[in-house]
Amino acid sequence: MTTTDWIFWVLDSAAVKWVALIMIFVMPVSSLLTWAERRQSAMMQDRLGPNRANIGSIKLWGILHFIADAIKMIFKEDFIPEKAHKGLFILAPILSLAPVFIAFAVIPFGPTIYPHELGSVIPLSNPIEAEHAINLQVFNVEWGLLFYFAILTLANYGSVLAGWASYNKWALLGGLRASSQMMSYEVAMGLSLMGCFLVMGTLEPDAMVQWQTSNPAHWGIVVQPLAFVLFFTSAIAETKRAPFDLPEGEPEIIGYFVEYSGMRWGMFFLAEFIEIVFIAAVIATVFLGGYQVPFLEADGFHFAGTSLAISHGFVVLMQVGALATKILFLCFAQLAIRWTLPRFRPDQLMDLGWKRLLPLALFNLMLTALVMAVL
Amino acid sequence: MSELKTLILGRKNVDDPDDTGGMPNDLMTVNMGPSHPAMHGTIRIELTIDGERVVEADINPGYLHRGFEKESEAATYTQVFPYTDRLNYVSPMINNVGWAMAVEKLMGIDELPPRLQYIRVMVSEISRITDHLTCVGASAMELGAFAPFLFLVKVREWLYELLEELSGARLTHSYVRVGGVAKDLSPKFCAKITDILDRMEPVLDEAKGLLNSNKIFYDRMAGVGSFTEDDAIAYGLSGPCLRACGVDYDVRKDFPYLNYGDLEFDVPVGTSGDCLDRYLVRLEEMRQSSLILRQCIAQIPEGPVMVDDPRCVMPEKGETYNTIEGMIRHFKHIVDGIRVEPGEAYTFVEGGNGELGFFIVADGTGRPWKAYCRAPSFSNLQTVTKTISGRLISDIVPIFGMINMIGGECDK
Amino acid sequence: MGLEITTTKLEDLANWGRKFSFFTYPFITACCGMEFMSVAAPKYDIARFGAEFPRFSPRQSDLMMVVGTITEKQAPALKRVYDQLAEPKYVIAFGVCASTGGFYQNYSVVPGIDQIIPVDVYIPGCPPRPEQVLDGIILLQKKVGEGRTVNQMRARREAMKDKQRQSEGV
Amino acid sequence: MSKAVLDALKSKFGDAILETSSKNTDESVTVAVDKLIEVCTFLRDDEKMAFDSPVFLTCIDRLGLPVMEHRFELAVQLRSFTKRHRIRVKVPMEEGKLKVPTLSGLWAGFNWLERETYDMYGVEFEGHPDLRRIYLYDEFKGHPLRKDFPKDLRFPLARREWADE
Repeated sequence: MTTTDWIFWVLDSAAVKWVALIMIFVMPVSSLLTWAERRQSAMMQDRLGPNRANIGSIKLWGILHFIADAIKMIFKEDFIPEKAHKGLFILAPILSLAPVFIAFAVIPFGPTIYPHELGSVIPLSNPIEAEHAINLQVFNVEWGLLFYFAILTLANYGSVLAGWASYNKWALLGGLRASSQMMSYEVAMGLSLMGCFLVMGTLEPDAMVQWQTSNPAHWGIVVQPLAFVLFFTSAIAETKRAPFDLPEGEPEIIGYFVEYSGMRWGMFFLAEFIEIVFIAAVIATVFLGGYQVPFLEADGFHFAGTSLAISHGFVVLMQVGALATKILFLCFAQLAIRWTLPRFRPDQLMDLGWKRLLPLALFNLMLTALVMAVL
Repeated sequence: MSELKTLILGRKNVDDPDDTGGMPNDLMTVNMGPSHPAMHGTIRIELTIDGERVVEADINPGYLHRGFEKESEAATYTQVFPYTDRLNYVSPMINNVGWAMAVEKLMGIDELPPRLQYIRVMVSEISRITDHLTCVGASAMELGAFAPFLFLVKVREWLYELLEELSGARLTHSYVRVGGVAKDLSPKFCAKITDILDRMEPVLDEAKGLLNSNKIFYDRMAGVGSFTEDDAIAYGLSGPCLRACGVDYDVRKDFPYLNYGDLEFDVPVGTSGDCLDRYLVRLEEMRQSSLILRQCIAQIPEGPVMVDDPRCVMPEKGETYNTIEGMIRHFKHIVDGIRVEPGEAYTFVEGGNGELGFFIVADGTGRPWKAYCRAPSFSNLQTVTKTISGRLISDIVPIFGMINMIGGECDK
Repeated sequence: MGLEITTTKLEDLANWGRKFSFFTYPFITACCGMEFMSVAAPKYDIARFGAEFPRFSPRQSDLMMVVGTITEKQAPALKRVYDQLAEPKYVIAFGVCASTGGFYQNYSVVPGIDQIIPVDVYIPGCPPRPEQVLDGIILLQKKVGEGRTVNQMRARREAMKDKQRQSEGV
Repeated sequence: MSKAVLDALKSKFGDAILETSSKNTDESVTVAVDKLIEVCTFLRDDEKMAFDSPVFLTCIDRLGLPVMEHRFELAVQLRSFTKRHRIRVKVPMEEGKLKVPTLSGLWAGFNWLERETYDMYGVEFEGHPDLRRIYLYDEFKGHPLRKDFPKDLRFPLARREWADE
């Protein structure tokens, strides 16, 4: 193997792709989201938002504030209550942060790259048999979305254990609320995806993106509109943000992380924002065509008979950019919802989950099955 | 395996008196407050809960007991005004007016100049608006709707600035005096208040649109904390909470004071007495206050803003400096205070939260022998014990928000 | 020598972070709370200083704002919340009641919270104007940036004592 | 309007009514302690009285006044929503015998007000379901609104343990 081959081989390994994804995209975006949330909420409320942090005369519209937050949290006293269960207390934030990182592996964040063909236009008719191909998806398995469900459920344990291990009654209540909420909404969430599974015939995210093609009329949101609404709703509930922020429920019970300080609390905080990005990524993949740009095929734009050839490198760039744009837009939508709606009450939350979303998801599933059978 | 179980489930490594070894199946007692985000001001509730449901609530006020009555007994009648400001600090002007009226009643001052009456009505109504704005906004915030809160506080800010221009203080005005007010309205006051009312009404509509048509907000409020009419009367409830129960009682209508009798306004009345009704009553009252203000602006006559009574009016500056009688009068006025005939009197006005009364026992000197404040919040808060029981923990938030318990007034 | 420079720089970095990231614990009791609302509201907007997150868990907050009168009944709660705050912690006495008891000099009111907990910044006024509060926050930022708050000074003194003890021991 | 109430009370209870006055548009009636419950029950239940709502309940300490027949006096203000009238019932009490039957059984709203009066003046309400301090804490000694209680006598619960060096 030559040196370039080695490089490509290394680049294609799952670990490298995963680290690159986390480091280049997920962490910066979710950190910036904390800033975006503060500025966006300020904008919605006629305020200015944080803008004072400076290094010398550099202020960067307040972006430095989240760096200041991070630095402060690192240097903050790390407190463990005397009666807390030390092991689980330490484990809980890790348990809520790690699964989200892992789950990112199933998201296809771009098309397959053929490193030797970057400059040329790839013909659509006969796919090339390239020697090297980098698949921009860390973990490609047929049961991809099942993997996502399995892993994300683990994040439950993070909040429940945090509540239990803190040895605090309010934290315990928060933990219980978190567990019941996430359990209930995962059902509706899974069932709403089943419709997509029926239509698309696969649970593999990349295959789902391929199935949706570059024609927006063929995307998940058009094919399964009800599933989109249901999934979006229950996904927000999964992230435990307003209007579903009962486990935190600031004015009632302070939440399952009431006893956490410093970076340990920062991890819960960060996990919440990463989850926003992740949910946005899943929705973009399943319902918004993933990395597909409207009417952009591998060899260029095709629209109403006319076509425009574009080289492979640009196509990849545009497609990755498209996914990033979709994710950012969905993050923005989630933040806007968070600052608009008031909070539910636990019984109303359960009502919504079990009496509204679940029947609707079942209805959607049956309707889809019926249509599929008839067609 | 047994070792693992002990380590993870049993907490045996901790010296724990609460540890019973098994699953707890009894009620849990938790402590809410005195520094808790949902506790307006400061209050403590010992909750006995069964899961999320409140079985019993023991409410402990008194964390802001600042000794209003003890302080008043040591102060002259005029010096009590700053203390009344800090009773219901969301609507200080109404407290000022109430205290002034109580002292005037004891002194036998019945006839107030018309302009003074209008000014007192206007400042009371502005205070009522700030009170309700804060109440509605804070409750919305506690339910998670942050934007309406900030919109409403923005309006409150305009009103504060106007009152600051009038009295010199943003929040604690001490503007009213026995027998009058400190000074006449500031120039262009009426034009400014019209302008603010014009800007306020769209914001109220906006907040109403954000909240009333919001299913989540509606569901959180409706049916929560409802109170029957008979209970409300027996508990001595008053103000918007009483009117939400369906009792048409407003001191401004039923026992008109100042010139409320000449002004046209409606008293909104609810039906079920739940939090939603309380919220709607407050929202409508702001509109009615705005109507009253507009009428006052149109009708306000020229004239003096103090009664012509040497017992409570300080001499002119020139008189104080140039005549010995004037100086002595000024001196006695400041040092001894306004001399009030012995006796006792109870006066009540419609405060932000209900019937705000002052019961004064005078001993003939310049200081009150006893100054009791009938705090509407205190009587209203008492009902919460009843309304919380059987509800969820989350319901405490709207119930407290809509009772609008103000620490300074409730704990005195 | 080299190590000392590094630790000083690290401390400076930490202080820079701390001063732009006050997570406040609003210990609101009385009238000043209304002005605290105004400070958080659009016109004055405390968020500009990075201090907009009110954290109601003392573990996660850095800045305790004691807003309003503290009575003797409230005092144990105040002390307890202060003890629960995680280091480094700062205290602002918001308003004259918190600073000195104000014009309430009677059986029930604590004459100033510095009888109970150490205070970094006193904001006078009954209640203080929002501008004054913003000034107080800027003052505290300066103090934190230079490492001169009560707790930072105490930590430094203790570190120096430790060092002395070590050198004496050697 | 409320004069009718005073007349009715006088004709019904006779000697138990120690004094009536209607000064400053406030009607008040002074009742002996042992007749309080009887008078109040009448005030609440009689159709012409119909005092259905409590307004306030407090105590007056006259220690040090030139005219002091009784040191303490309980003042209970009642209101009627249906008849739109009000009355103040006053009960003289002697020092050392500060015991009054509770009114919380007649009007639920007096529950906390009686606790407040107990807290501030030390008046004991017999039969009150839950008579304990409401504004102050258990460690507090004495009743602050009595005239012989010094204004700034404090019973601190917490003070800082260390001083700035």
